[in-house]
Amino acid sequence: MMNIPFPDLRPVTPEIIMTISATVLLILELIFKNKGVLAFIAVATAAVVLYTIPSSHGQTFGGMFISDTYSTYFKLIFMINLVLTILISLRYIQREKAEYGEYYSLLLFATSGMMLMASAKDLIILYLGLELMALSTYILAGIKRHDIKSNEAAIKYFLLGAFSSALLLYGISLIYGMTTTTDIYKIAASLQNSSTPSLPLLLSMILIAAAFLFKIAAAPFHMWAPDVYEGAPTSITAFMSVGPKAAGFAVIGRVFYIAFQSIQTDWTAILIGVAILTMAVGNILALVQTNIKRMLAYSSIAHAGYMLIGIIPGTQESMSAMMVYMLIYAFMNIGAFAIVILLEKGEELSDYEGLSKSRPLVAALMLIFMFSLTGIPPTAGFIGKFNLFMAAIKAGYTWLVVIAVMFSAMSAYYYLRVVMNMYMKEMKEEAAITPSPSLGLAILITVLMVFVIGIMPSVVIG
Amino acid sequence: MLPNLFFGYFAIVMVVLSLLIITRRNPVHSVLWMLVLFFHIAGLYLFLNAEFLAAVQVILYAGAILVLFLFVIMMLNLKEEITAERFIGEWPIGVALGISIIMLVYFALSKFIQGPVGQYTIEAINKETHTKTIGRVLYTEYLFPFEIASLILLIAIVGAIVLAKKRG
Amino acid sequence: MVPLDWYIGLSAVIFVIGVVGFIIRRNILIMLMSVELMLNSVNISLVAFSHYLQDLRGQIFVFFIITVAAAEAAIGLAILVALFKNKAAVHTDEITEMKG
Amino acid sequence: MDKYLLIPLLPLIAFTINIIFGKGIIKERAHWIAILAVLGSFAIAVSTLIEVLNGKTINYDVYSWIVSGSFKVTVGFLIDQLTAIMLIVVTSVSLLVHIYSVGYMHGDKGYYRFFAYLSLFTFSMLMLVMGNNLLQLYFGWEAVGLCSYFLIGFWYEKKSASDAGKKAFIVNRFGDFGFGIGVIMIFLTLGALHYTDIFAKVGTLQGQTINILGYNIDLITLIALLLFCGAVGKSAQIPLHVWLPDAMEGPTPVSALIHAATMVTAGVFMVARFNPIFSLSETAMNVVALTGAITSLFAATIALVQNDIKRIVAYSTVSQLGYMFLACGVGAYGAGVFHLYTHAYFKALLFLGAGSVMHAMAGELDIQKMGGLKKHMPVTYWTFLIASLSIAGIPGLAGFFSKDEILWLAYNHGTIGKIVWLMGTAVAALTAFYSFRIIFMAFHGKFRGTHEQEHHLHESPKAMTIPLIILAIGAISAGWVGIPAALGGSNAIAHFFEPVLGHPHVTAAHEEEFMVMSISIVAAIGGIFVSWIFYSLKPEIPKTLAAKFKGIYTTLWNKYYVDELYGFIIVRPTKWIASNILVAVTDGKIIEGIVNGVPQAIRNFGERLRKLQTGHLQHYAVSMAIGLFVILTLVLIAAGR
Amino acid sequence: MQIGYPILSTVIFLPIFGALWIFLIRRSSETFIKWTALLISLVTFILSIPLFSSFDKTTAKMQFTETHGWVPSWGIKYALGVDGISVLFVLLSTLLTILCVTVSWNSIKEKTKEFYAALLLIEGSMIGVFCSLDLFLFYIFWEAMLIPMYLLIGVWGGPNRVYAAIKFFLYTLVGSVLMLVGIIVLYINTGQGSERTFDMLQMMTTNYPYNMQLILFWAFFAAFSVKVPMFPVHTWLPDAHTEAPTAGSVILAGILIKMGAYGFLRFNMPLFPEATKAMAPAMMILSVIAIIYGGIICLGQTDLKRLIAYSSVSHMGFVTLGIFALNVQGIQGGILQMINHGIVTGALFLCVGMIYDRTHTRQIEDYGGVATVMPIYAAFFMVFTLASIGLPGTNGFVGEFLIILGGFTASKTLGVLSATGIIIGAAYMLWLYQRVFFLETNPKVQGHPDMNMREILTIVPMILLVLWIGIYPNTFLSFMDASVQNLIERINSVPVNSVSVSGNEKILSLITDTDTVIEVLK
Repeated sequence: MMNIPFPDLRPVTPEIIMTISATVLLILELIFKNKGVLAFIAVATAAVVLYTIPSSHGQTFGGMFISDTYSTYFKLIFMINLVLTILISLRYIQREKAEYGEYYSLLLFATSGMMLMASAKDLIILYLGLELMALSTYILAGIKRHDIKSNEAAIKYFLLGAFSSALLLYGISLIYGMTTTTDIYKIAASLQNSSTPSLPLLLSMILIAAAFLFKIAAAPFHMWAPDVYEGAPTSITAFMSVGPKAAGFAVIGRVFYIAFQSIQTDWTAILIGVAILTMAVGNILALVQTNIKRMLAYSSIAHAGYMLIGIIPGTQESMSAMMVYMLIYAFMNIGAFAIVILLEKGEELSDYEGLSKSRPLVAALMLIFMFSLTGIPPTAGFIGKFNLFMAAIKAGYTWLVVIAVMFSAMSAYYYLRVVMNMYMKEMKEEAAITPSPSLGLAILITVLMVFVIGIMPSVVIG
Repeated sequence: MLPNLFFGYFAIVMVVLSLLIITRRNPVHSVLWMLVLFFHIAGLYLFLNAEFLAAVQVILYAGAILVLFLFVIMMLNLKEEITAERFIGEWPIGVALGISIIMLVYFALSKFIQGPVGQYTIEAINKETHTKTIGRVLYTEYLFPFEIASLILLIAIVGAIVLAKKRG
Repeated sequence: MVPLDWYIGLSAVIFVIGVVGFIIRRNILIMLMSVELMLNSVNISLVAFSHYLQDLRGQIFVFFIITVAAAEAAIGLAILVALFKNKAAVHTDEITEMKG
Repeated sequence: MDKYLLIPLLPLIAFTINIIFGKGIIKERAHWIAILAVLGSFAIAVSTLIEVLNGKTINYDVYSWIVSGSFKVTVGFLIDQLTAIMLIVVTSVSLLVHIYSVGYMHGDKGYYRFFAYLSLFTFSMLMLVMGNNLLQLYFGWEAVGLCSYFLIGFWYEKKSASDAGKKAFIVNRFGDFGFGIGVIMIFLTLGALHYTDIFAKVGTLQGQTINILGYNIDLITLIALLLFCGAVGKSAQIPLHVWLPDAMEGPTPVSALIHAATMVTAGVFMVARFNPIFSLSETAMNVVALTGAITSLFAATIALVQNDIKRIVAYSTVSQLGYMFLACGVGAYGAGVFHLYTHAYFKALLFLGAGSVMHAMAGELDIQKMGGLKKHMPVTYWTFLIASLSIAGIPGLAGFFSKDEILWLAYNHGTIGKIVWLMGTAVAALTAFYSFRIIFMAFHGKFRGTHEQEHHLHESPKAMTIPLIILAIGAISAGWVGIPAALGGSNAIAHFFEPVLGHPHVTAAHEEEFMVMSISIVAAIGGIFVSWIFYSLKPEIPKTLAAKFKGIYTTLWNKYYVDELYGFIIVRPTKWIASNILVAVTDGKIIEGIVNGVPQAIRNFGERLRKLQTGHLQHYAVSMAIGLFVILTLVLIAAGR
Repeated sequence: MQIGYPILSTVIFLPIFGALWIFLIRRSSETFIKWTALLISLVTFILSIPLFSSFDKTTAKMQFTETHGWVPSWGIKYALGVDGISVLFVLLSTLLTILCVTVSWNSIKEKTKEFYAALLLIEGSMIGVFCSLDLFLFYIFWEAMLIPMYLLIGVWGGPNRVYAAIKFFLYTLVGSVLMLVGIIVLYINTGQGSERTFDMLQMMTTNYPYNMQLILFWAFFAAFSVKVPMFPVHTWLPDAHTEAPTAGSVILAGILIKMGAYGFLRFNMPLFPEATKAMAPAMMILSVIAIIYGGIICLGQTDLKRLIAYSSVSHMGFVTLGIFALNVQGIQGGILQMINHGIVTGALFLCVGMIYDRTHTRQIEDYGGVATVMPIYAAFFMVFTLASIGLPGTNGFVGEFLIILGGFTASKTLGVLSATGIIIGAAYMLWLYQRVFFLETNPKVQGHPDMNMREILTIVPMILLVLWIGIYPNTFLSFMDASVQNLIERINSVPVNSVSVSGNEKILSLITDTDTVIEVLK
């Protein structure tokens, strides 16, 4: 029997722990009636994983899996996203009668999918990780079986997701055809020296780009996001607006920055066009929304546009600026969604009228998140944008920053509309809220981080 | 000369079949045409001496997935389905898009040069029989993706239960 | 010997037919089948590449693609069933609850 | 705390005390504080006059007001001959008006406020006169304008009063606009604002020109004219005279003090003070002379037909001021100031007399409804008569000496002088005519008022008649100071002003002086005689004349339609522009249009984009395909080329 | 000149922590909230007095400086410091806030807790703007002040406060967002390689190439011209003023407007001298337009507050004229006029607020004969009217005269045109005063009580300041001498060797033509 060299599992331990606990949760789901315990275990796993990540640097599985500072940072974001989502959805899924044990395990599976994507050095692993995340997110989106909106969201997300992953596969197959390898670094090497004709390479690059841009909901491929974000349960919308988007950016960063190094000018040109289009679509359509979840969906599209500005220059600084922005965006966004969850009837903008009179504290929190999303100084949103714009200008994209800055000024209008409704409109009726300790904790964490990063940026910029 | 002829037949039939699949009014007909298509694909794999894959294709794709489709189709009331309009209002745009994309892809792939040749020559594979080599490589080099694939299947099961199982 | 370009051409044609099918057909099931079609076209090209490049990676990848396709089909149909329970709609233009 | 600083300070202290504690505590006893303050100032003014008489001029700075880079301005005092005389005029007339007002304003609910404003006015006038630099002059200039605004609009319930006050201030502001620019020009060209420095360096500017919008204008003429522009505003000369007649809305003592004796004469004082600048520019001198002459003629003609007693006296003030500028214009600054000095007394007397008539007639002003007041108000009649005789220029009285001096020096001043002299003599005749028109219509003949007015007629109380008498003495004796050499006098006042204002060289012999003098006497007596015929012998003549020359009569009656002209050219268009064009169009349409338009356009575009989001799954797939297609075509074509 | 405690930080953060402390107080104990707010603003004022008393007037260097590391990787330091130009504004802010607290004592009924907290937050960030020496810190305070001000106008304002608040917010944000890009470009071009910095003092010494200066000048101009407000971008001011509560419009008129002009003085002129010299004529033309346009439009106004708002457009036109005259008199006049305008227009709004609390109407025709009903109020309003039209003896005259003098030295025609401003000013203010205070007593005004002690105490300090600056302005002018002199030298010092800046020359050419975009991309 040939001895199968036992692969070095140290770099993969975080993923392993995550998947094991996910499966264990599936089993425990039968034993425990009270789903709180499952949530607690999920959070515990997240903590343990978070603890093991820093020490898991290295490559394994014959170069298919790499865990470096780049992937560690993204895994940190995934963990935060996971923990916060669990915290905000504990009481929520009871209220929405979507109280299934599998909810938490699916979350864990989705997060492990993202972690795989972040540290995939091989296109196959990348594809499988993407599919793992995508499939579990499709299910989570449609988890409110009885609600037609949730079903519709799931079916739309699924079909368009499948379509985009088919595009991705076709791109990968072409790359494989040209370089007989799916390892990113080897692809880069082979593309570098051999004078492979650019046309087929460009075609495959565009196809792969299309799939990733779909994942981060960038402009020409963003149409699914508003409907899915509105239809899916709010906690999952929060999860989706941060998790898959961050994973998408991780993958774009790695594939484009390393594999397609030789044709950087081409994909930069594409990304510039896409970034401007995304910011335009995100901001302009958010202006005219009446449903707050749809508005936050468009705002997250707009933020994807801003983050693309981090990718375009392709310098080390702009990449790290994009990652920092993603972290800050995670806090702001989940915080805002947490408030939407807190309010029992908080989906329509008109539900927020006079909120400052009935629930002053809730109104104040929402105000902070809205101003942070706009990017007004004392909040973290500003630090994120400032860091991003500085990196972009340093790399010579001042004109792009001017456009981005104009759009972010325009974004102030629809964020302020929420504040306007809360503070400057008369109260129709007392707004009911469903407070719960975990939701409170989540909001506390997000608000604290928004202010701490806002005032002490060196926490994040270090 | 023979292989070209052989390939020509397969190519034409497969294109015709896939066109049929997407144009039949009755979904059951589409599924059946798809079955025929899968058999041809399996044949092509054999032609490309990937016997194991041909088998997998037939068993898994034709057997499992299409059957699943049939079960779901049984749920629809076919009579209403047949009379309903097949294509969306903007189908000419779709077709035009399809044609233009195919032209673009051909234009791009016309200068396609294949990458460097690996060391798994056809003789080596035949010597060690295709299934054996795939098995060996699968469980040594590609163990990790294999594990992830298993997870994906697990998710599929969980998802199906969560979404579709009749809850009490 | 059949040149590789023909295989690529064939898979490209089937792929595009899959895309067109996905875009045009109103019935969700047919859309699912078009996606399967696209995946199969990719499989063909991968197997062709692995044959001509004398490298097994392509076939392994096809193997995984098939598993993912299966999983996808399962989940897609599960969602469709859940949707069907709430609203007897199987056509895409009947499920436009959320828009604007 | 040297005594010179006390002069302006006392009225200021009186003002602050009255204004703060007036309403609550002082109420009716406000006049004591005000009068004491003015009395103090008057005493110090007299002592300074004595000091100046024996040759001492005071020039020191109290404290540095504004220091900004090279621009240094202080609050300081320069007391020389000119200032000493002005101090006496201001403080004495102010004192008398204060005393008069005790009677006149008795029982008015704003009593304390009136006296507070009077003290503030005295303070500002003293600061104006005593200043040793241009900016302090400007400070006094505007402060005096403010007090006239307060005092004219004293009875603010009346719309006409508050309108008159506002009009006075804004018209003055037009003058101050030119004056301010003059001050700046002086600073920029000479680098300092102190009189001593200016007069020392002004010679260097000789002949320099400055380019304004393409034309080079002689620098000194420009500066002189700009300063004169301020004087025109303050002393109500031709273009900016419209506010003085309306200023009669204010209480009569105000008119006496401000619109006769002190404020309006500030213009003359300023021209006299800057005689070194004016005398360097021939054109400026002519402009001043001509403006003065034209204004005096213009005002005199209007005064002929007016029926309101105070309006007539007001127009006579404008005309007499014209006289003073005429004097300055021909270089006879000393004569101008001398006329200012004499005019202050008899004009104040005329106003206060009119005030006491009004007091007796219960506010009635129209001389056509008066008549035969001689027997009811002997003191007022006699003092009024003396004043009229003096203004007409009857020899022996003050008016004659100062007016004759001006006419004589004008006559000597070449061709312009001759023209101006002729106009001056004509004005003298007209002045005599309308002054005695008041006498005959108001005091002679039989009473034409209502019955109950008649039995209400009584002589004004002591507080009002004493100032009248003192002023009458002044009206007589003031002239004796300047009896010309031709009549054997020492012309002390001319020599007194010599060091500050200089003295024009006189070419013609004594005979010509007698000829000029006799002509002016004939003009005066003729004027009185004609007025006697018109208004006491055959009263119907004026009516027939007025009927025959209908056109001329109405233009004169409507003051040459100047008010309507300004209203039409300036006031109405600005208001119209403000409300219709600026508020409605530029701000409303253009800027607001853009500011609201852009977000609205974006929102409409958003609404249309929103329609693209149809919720239809296929459309999303189509858009993805199109996106892919577009990127493909762009990149492949770019790469393909 | 160091004082025992870090004076600037205390003056900034005392109100901010005070605001947070007010948030913690129970909502119902309203009087306690009001008294704490008053106490905090009073203590801040008292703490800021040493700035006035022990300020060293001879040097132009920054005083009371404090620097602590903040974000080392970006080279951002928490640097505070005050010089001749900014010290007076700090004092003005602390003083005006006290008056705002007292004036809105019983006019703000609902949500008083948030009101006073917002007021103190505004005060803190305003002072922060004036004292920060680090461009990043400056921008943080500049934008942080937007949120509470937006809420102040939007929540406690008049009928269509919502529109006015959003307009105010968007106007300022669009401008300041462009400034942000300018700040970043500046940051990249200051200092070499790793130790790039936001420190203003260092920026003042580096000479940037001319076309970069021009573009940055316009970037900063965008933010500051909106704040001033200069002519074309002024339409937010009347809306914001008419709709803001009394305290809001006092703070808005008193301090917020000054930040724009202060920005020109602190950033545009020292950092981009050639660009300033090139652009000065254009700026002066805009200012003269603002003076005349603002003045004439006041004649057409029917709303009391709107008229005063437009009058501040005209006054700020004078300020910008003074500043861009680029000579000692002009700039000193400009700065002094900013202080005067803060006092006078602030006081005018206080008075309008008081009368509004009684009659609840702002239409001028609803007034008339107020002088008979409220003589003391009429007297106080008269003093401020006179100061507003620049009567000598009041503070308005000193400022305006210096500005017209400076303007005249810079360009004769503009000097003359700006001088017409004083006529128009007299016209609309006196006409306003006549319509409101004189003529017959309007029934709406009948029977209202005259000013009570609280109101008088609010107004008296302003009267004293008006007269103090009018009669003895040197106390204030002497503050600015050294700094203005230094500023003028900096502007006129033509850079001998315009240091070649690290390869970012290309960045700027980007903006001018697009084909280099591709070239840079490579």
